[in-house]
Amino acid sequence: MINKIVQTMADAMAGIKDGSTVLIGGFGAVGQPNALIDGLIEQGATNLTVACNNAGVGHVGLARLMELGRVARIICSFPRSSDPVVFETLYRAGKIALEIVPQGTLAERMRAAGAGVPAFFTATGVGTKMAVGKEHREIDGRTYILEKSLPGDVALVEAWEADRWGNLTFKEAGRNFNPVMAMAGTLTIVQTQHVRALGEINPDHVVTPGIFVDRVVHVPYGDPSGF
Amino acid sequence: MINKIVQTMADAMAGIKDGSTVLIGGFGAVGQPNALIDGLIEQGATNLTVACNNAGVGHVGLARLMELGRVARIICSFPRSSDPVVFETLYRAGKIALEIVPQGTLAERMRAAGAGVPAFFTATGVGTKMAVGKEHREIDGRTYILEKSLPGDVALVEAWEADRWGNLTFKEAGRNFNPVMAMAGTLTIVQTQHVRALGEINPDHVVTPGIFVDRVVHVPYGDPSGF
Amino acid sequence: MAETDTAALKPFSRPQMAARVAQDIPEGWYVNLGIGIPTAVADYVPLEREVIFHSENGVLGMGPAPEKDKIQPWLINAGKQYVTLRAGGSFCHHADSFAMIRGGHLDLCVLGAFQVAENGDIANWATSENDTAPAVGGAMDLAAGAKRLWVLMDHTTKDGTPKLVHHCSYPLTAVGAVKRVYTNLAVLDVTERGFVVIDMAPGLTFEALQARTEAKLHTAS
Amino acid sequence: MAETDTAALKPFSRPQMAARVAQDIPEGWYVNLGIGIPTAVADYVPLEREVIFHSENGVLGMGPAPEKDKIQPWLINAGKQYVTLRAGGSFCHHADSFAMIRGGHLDLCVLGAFQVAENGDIANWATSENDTAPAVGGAMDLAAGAKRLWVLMDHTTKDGTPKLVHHCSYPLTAVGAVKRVYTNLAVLDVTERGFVVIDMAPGLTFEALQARTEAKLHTAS
Repeated sequence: MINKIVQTMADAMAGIKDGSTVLIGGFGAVGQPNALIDGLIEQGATNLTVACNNAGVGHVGLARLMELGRVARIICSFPRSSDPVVFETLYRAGKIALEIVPQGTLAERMRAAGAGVPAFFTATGVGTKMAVGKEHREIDGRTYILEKSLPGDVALVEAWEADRWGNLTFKEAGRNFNPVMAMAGTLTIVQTQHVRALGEINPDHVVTPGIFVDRVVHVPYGDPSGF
Repeated sequence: MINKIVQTMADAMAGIKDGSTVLIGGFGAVGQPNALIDGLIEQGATNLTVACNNAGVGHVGLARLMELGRVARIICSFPRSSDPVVFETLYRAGKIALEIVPQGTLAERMRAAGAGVPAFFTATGVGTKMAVGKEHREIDGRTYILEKSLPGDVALVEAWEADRWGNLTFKEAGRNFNPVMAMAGTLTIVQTQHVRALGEINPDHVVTPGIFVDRVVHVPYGDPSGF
Repeated sequence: MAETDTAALKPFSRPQMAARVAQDIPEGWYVNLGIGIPTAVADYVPLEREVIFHSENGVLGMGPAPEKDKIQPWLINAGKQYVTLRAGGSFCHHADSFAMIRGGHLDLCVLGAFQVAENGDIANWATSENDTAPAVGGAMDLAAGAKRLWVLMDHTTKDGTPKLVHHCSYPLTAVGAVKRVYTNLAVLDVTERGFVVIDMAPGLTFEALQARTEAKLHTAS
Repeated sequence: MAETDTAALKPFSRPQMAARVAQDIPEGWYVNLGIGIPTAVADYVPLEREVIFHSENGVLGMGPAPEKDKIQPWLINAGKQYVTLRAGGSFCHHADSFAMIRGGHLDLCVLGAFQVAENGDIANWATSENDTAPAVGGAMDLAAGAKRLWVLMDHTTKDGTPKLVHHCSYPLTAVGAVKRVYTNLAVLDVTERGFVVIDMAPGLTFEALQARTEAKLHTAS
């Protein structure tokens, strides 16, 4: 019997190596896998590259992971937040590397990684500093730049529902980067609000099929709060 | 009030021009927009390029459109079918051009068109005749070829449910190419089994949002039969 | 800068600016409103004129902000404000949401900006090449991807420096993308000739507007 | 071709070949079975050993063929046969379905073939460069994209021509992709050395197998 549901956070985090690229879902506090981030803090892997939309708030979660010196590099579209003190301090001190990526390019680079596309052309960023050093090409009269895929060694994802095969649904705007990162991660770890029996999720309504999911841990924390 | 639902097939087909590229959904008989294909036959546009998975069965639908001399070129992955007589006769007589595309490359080229990606690298077809004349590139130790997007002037799509904003769901394996073509078509025309009131389709269950849909016509024909 | 006519000048207020943009959006358009002033545009589109608002984080068909006791904690926009979803709205993931943007499916995007150049270049994400950690978000995708880009901003900075310029001095968001600019002083189309004035605040003369604008202005005729 | 040992030779039957492949698929694998003989492999994987079968047309988690009175007319596989969906199965669109294939998410694909070369090249979609309208379907995506490609085919053509060759003479489906071949005479791994025999049909000697094979065969030791 396939059972991707693990009982402890330690089991969920087992095997994450130093130097890993970790994709972290969520947009603001919505759909953000906070329990998994805390699990990663506990697990101990360091020298990480983190890809996510923001660069952490306050001194908890991703900000805490950075504050502990465990993140060597962050790839994100919007390093500012309501309280970006940890990131900004580290960044100004030269203790963390930053790669700014337009939000759509970030999503598409991860989708490409999940779909076997190693590189693609896009119009986003043409003529801007994002295009510096990138291959340019005119196609059918418009100029594009080449962007590479962004695969993750690990993806941390929050879902609304999950079953033991790893099928997932998401709640409203909690979907955001989560399904894309699930595709792009070699080891995709999910925290879910609800565990469903196999077959209980309508096959037409599955958003992330279990093929993209490796481990599921049940974290029924309720509603997100604060950004 | 936005109302994409049109009352007649003539309204659904209005404005399709000679020389158009037409994307036609379906896989076998499942999810195939037969009524729209008949509407296109009636509408009269000619010198068409058609992209779909197969090249028609018997003497109806797409095969009929070809038999009438209206299709100059077909882009597909599997020109064979249970009864491909029309295509094969035209093809041997040099009266129709054929571009064979691996099925996944076909899907990805249309998804790329819908997503603003004019070209992308893929491993599919490397070392085969599909790669002849295409740009090759080694990326991270593997060789890939460059494929261009495949946009449609028109997409013909079959849905299970639709509302007046053009939101769509699909039934089981009837989904197939339909959502991808809906994204890739400049003018996306949908035949739907069921018309739903706005808001009746759960927003978490919408598969193709109305932004990709221009016209909807109600064709409650029941279940597909025959391949 | 010429200040001779300021006694009579009545700049458009923020609500007037937002309302003016709203008035120009026809029913049926798919529209993304940038963070900041542009977000207010939605308040001036009556619900019965169905305009479908998109947010980068996978929300299509946003409605007005919820009353405080009706907040849905899983329903926010790209500005991380609570929003509502209209009947007919839907959710999708980030790659699909940006496929809408980058694939040219949005009829309109309205952004704020630091500078707009007469060729349509826009600078709206960083005010210095040396900004240590500028935040671009979805601005570059929106500016390059939407069918139309309109900018909603003050005509000058607070100290009077023009924001409609010959060439942007700030880092660009996109090149040649802006089609129209709504400021507190005027509405201008970006054309092959450059900025064409199509409306001005009450009490403002063309010459006075030009005095507040670095780029050369043109009349519509 | 050496026929000295044919009296004792008992080639594997089709069901035996399919069962042998099935036996080698562990629980939890995501598997695509090609049209034709490979499709039968699913019949030999017991339902309680959960193997998740994928079909190109957006079906993940296929179960056995339905009884005639329980056909679901919207539920077919890539071979356009009616199938069932297991609890835990799901549907997706073609681009997502091929993302599973091309993104390396399938543990295994089993295809039929015309020829397999000792370097793992596979030819399975056209028997001539002059084939007027060859049908490739998803074969190239599957061969290039799955983590493992196994081939299930007869060892020779009906007239005895070897199908395990030095170099494929037919148009290629993919280069260096095949990891294992199951034939009616043997099971062979494709290694850096070439074909390594890991099992043979009863009554067959290594020499007799080599006589039916163009490529050089190796023993496992």
